[in-house]
Amino acid sequence: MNAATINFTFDGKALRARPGQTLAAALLDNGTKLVGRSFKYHRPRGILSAGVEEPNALVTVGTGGRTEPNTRATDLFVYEGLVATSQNRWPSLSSDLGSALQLVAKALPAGFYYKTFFGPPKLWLFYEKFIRRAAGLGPAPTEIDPDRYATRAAFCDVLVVGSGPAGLIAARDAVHAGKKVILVEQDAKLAPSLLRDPHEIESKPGAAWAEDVAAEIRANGGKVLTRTSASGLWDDQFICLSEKLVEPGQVPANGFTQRYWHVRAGEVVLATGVIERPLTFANNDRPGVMLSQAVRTYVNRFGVVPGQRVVVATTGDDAYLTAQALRDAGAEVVAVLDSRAAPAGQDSGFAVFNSAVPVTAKGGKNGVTALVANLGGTERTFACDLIAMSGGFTPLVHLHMQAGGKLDWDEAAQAFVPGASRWNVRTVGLAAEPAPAETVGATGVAKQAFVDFQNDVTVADLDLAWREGYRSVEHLKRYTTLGMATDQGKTGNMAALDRIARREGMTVPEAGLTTFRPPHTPVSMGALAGLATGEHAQPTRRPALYDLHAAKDPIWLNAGYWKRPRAYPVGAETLAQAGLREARAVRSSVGMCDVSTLAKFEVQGPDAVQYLERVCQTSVGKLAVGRGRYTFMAREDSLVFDDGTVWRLEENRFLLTSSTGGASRMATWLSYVRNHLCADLKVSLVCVQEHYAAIAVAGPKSSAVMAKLTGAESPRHMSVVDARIAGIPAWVMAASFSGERAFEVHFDAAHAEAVWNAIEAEGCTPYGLEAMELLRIEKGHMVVGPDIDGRLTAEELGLGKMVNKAGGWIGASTLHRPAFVDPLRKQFVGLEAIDGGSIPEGSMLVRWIGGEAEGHVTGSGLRVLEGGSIAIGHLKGGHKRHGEELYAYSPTRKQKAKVRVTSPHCYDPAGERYRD
Amino acid sequence: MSKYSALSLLRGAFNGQSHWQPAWRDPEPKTSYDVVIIGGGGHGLATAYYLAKVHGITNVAVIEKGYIGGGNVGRNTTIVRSNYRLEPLSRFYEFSLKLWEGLSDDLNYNVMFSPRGALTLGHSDADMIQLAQKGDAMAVQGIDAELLTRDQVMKIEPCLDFSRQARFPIEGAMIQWRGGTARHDAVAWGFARGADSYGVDIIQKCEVTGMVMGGNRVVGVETSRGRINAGTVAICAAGHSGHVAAMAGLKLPVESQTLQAMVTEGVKPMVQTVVMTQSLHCYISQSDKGGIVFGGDPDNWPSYAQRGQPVTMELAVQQGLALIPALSRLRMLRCWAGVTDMSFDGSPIIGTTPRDGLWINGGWCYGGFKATPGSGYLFAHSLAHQRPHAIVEPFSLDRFERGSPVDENGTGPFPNHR
Amino acid sequence: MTDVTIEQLGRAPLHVLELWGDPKAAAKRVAKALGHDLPKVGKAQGNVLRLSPTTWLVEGDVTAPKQTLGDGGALTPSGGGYERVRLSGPAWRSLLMEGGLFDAESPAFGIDSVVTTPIDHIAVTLRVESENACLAYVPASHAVDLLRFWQLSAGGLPR
Amino acid sequence: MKLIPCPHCGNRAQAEFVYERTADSVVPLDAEPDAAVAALFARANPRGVEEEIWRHTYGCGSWMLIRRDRVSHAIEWVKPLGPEALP
Repeated sequence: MNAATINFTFDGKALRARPGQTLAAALLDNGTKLVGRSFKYHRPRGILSAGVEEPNALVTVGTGGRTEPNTRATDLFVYEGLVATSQNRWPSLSSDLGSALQLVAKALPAGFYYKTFFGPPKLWLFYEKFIRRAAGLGPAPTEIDPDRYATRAAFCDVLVVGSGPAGLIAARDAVHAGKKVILVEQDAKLAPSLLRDPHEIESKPGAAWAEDVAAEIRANGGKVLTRTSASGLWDDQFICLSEKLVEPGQVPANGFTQRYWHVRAGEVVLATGVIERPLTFANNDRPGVMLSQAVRTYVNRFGVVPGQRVVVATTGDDAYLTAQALRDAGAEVVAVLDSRAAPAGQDSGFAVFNSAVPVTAKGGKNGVTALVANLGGTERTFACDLIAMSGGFTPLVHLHMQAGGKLDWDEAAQAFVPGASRWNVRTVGLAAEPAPAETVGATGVAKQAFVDFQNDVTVADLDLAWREGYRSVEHLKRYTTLGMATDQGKTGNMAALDRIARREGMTVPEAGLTTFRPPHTPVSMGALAGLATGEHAQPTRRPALYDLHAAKDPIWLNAGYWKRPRAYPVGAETLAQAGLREARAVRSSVGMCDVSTLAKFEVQGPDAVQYLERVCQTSVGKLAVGRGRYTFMAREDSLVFDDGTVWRLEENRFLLTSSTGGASRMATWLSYVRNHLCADLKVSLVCVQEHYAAIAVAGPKSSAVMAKLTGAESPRHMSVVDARIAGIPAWVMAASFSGERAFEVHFDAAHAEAVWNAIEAEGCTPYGLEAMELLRIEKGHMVVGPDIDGRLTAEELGLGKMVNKAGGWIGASTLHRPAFVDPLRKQFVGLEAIDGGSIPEGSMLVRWIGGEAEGHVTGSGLRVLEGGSIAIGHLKGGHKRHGEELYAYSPTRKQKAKVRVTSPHCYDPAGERYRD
Repeated sequence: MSKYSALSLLRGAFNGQSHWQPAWRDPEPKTSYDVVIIGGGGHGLATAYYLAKVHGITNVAVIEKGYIGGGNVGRNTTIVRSNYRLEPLSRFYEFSLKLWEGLSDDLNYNVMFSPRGALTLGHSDADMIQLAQKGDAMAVQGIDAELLTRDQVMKIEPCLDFSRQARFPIEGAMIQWRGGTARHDAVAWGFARGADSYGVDIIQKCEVTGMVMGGNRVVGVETSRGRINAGTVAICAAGHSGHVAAMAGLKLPVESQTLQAMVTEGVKPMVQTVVMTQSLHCYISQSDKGGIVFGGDPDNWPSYAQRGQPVTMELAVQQGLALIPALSRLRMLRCWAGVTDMSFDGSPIIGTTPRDGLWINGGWCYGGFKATPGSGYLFAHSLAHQRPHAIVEPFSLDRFERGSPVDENGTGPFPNHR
Repeated sequence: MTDVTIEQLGRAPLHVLELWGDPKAAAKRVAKALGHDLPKVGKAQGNVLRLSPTTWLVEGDVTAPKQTLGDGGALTPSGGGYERVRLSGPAWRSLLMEGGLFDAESPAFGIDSVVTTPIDHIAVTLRVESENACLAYVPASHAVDLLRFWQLSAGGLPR
Repeated sequence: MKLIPCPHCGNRAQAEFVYERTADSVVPLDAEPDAAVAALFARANPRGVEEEIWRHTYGCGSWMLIRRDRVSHAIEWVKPLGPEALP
């Protein structure tokens, strides 16, 4: 074994580890027995295992944004500079005030909290504060993770989980059969069992053999991934792997700390092995009580002998190897307690006791000092500083079960083994054929015999739950919190099942088994998120003019995925000031606005009209070439869900626009209609939302500006012409959202900046969405979302007159339903403030303060030039209530305004400003 | 029923806690009941409890295929709130919230209702207006709702990402302080224990396999443990409403989908309230054991498999980390899934069916947990009076064909379009 | 240094060709104008990529096919909506496995193969140009995000 | 995550697809009012096999009919939908 050269700290104490050691091994090597505190009673805990199943030795590692709480000391390889800290203790690990809870443990049985802390909810909230502080294991992280996580797909013919001999051979066989193979191992080394129990395979030392096989797999195009855990298995052999590129808390060289793999495999071979089971006796949770194979791992692999006077307690043969390894390492094996009546290792030279089981461990936070055992009826105490226990083996069948596989009961091994699989998944090695062992049940004082170490679930808790009727295994688990700690009951669940089976007088399979849920071992949240973090947590869509806007340093708006300018403040202008200035520029002169994000579809073909008149609730066929109109669309339930414009560019070519926010919904809907309702039509439907950039030019001077830019007369309102601006072909459509004479220019987005610059050079004031809101609200134009909210019919939105009387539009066949004639359904109205106040957006419309809401304000603005608060909204029976006075009341903002119900069209209701 | 109290626990400290009795009996089914409730989840058990307690109807059986509380009541993210914008919904959920506030005492079973606040974040001015609108709609009905500024949110939940570059910048929030969480399993167990104490038979491991019809009337159920006659049959089968109703020849406006949730390893207190957002489908709270509990979107396609899709889960985590970046180094401990009965307007269905003697309580989508006491109370009232309670009238099954959906999101009839 | 070069090519004149009614006859006519058959699903030929069962993406001038198309279908200008990105170098396939769902490392994804698949949640159309390069048609509004994703990911590819 | 055999692209990850609705909930353009309401609001929602409309939204964009078990997720068959298409 190498010398200890790696510096690390535990609770601030500088220590050294030898290369290749886990933190647990290094701590044992340094004589540290007390490593953590349990969840409920804060009992002192040491190291139980040598793997990911560790329930006790949880530490926090790393510093700053790399701090990882609840890291298993047994699944962390020490690196230079590792900082590890114990958890769930105050003020220190060795003198933890929380351990006082052990004194009152008798009054805190399983589920005690269901039986007390009554009173008003506020009182529980008070108690809860203390409970939450006492619970929770590691510290809450506060800083941002500086490292990155990659997310990667892989495809293979065979994925092998586990690199023990069975896994390596399965992988090698597959490679020889010409298959593409991925082999994963959660340990840092291949075939960890061969490091625990070195022996020759195919005439080579085990570890060297494993390396050779791995090299052969790699040489044949396979992947061998260490430090990689298969966390979940889903339909059709979709497996998620989490690969540690560096150890927890360690600084990665290339910025990536983990890689999360999405693997699709033709076949999955599970060579996941087994986990050793503890024995259930009083104080079996003390530091110095360890699993037998773990002891052997520390001795043989890590060069650490965790005790000098050892009692080995077992129900099977395997633990004799531990006794041997300890003796070889110079430790004294005080006794081997074998639960079996028939001797197994009498000739081993150890002091073997048959029909012997441990009853009570003596000792405290610094380790065990003795073990009281029952030797076939007589008690005897053995002085010792280490208890190595082996209660049989639990096959790791988690992934098999996640894959919908069944389990069979192996009587000899007293274990569930994989049965039939639903998908192409098979299990090999010890996980399929665990070694025989018997179960002996619990011994010693039930209140101190732990089944779930981390959550402090004792045999007494199981018994209580059973007595209280929580007998289904799921009830038992949930009532006692068995198996719900960070180790997910990997070591404890079988002992609990054994206990229920004994109480019910049934077999373990009859007692049942809880479902195994992903992940098999906990997965970093960062790995699940991948690179989608911070400002990239979700894609951001940038319009073609994004850079141009950015140069103007606007106030941005996140509109769904899009980034759009909300206003372009000048100097110290606020949003409201800038918005109003921009809106006034439109009302009095001319403004320009990027409306590129509008949904746009080109519809072509001889049947285009027929198609559009199904989608649109208005007529379309009556449009002459070069004309356009406002339109709106209903769902099959006859409620309006979107609106826009439709333009006849050529006889059989139309451009349909609709709302930005509804773009993807509309794209799906249009495709649905085309494919399912009229597949026979000769029509082409192409989404051109991103192809066309679009700029609105609005204001009394817009016509002159357009005429100058295009060198031709501007089209009249709701007409479209083909023109060139700055040499770029463009559709110039005379349409107005603002209420002014206005145009929308649509053109190839590749040339967006050239066109924008040409228009801006004509003295147009850029305006953003804030000004657009003010303008359209004053005009009474609706938007999808607040106004067109998917709950109203065209009639209720005030669009009844525009509905295509010929019918044929989608939704017509459900408009007959009786509720639609209810006079109290909401309708779209305008509102004006009559007491000089300002109408709060979103506020409720009530007849008196304290009255019930009869509607609400969907949009609030002001008369752009004259001032004065106006709004639009939904009001029960509103079309017949024009002139009525109400309050727009916002209790959450403590605002109210007296309003009069009006037509929504506050500005230029006759549309005279559309004419030149 | 032995009463639960601190004193009683203390007594147990001296007798090894040996005095506790089973929380509910394990009876054999009788041949006939006044009311047979199909489904031993939260809603079924609560209905039975209130039928017995409030209306004195105790000849009631709750029939459960597996074990009680094994469905969605034990698979949710435990959130309780009444912050809805549409009046029928907020009135209904507020009725339920009021029952939550006294539930532990009423049941003598601590369901750990923790009114730590239901915080809905706004990420833009538009979000804030929608939140104000929702808050105003609640407040005019006397339901608590408070708008918070960004600074106020920062004081309550300092772990959130308040940076200006955040993908979902925090402009403010609405909080319903009376909202919060409860211990989900305890709700099922507490109602079961309470109902049992009034004589209700809770029959586990008993599967309903058919309806016994007498003309257009349902007069009983066939089960794996024999025929059981019933004056009234009430379906409380959540995700399994569809195929239970099919036994009576009914088709419902419901599609079953998988919704998953997940929890991290426990840490010390980090998230104080229930954090939700106006723009994302992500909700986060911290359990009393310290795990950060997460929920996201359903898988958006029909499934009866109690396992969700990994990509859906990853999306939920991406959203969660966007809100709370420091979660990155925590580890997801466990994820699980439930079969949700997605109704065709996002609101529940409570009331009569086209079959006489058959009532339904379902369509809970992903919001059924918080409704549990209210749903049970009002459904029991409706069953007892053989007439829907006024508060649940808007949630009648025939509202779809009448054209009066209660569509909070305005997204129309297809649940996967929501 | 990474083994993949990410090169932004900018926009190009592109049209979506959609055939309706009797697609065989129209396809024949268009093929004549193009000088080759319209590619099958999953394939590209010349400057034409198959996008979907009824649509193709045509790069460059479309005067000739437009004339022969008649009323068998339509051509719709679309080039403004795509940013073209070339991924080249020995690791381009490896890069496409980052944040993806599609097996870009499969030998079946050979020269002139075309696929549309999400990468980092963004639907991208890929055309294999050669063993050393692949052309990606990225929705223009997503290009900044996806380029960042690719640049970051290129620094963390497995060895 | 399932593999879905797109009739045009072959096996692809389910995340590339979007479920639309059941086959029996398509409302034909000429549907009688009662039939339209029934198609929209009455679902068999079987705990078993159902015919569903899906779309390869993030792939080729085509629509298909999938007969699928909603418990095991096993797919019995997939058929293309929509206008006639060339291979």
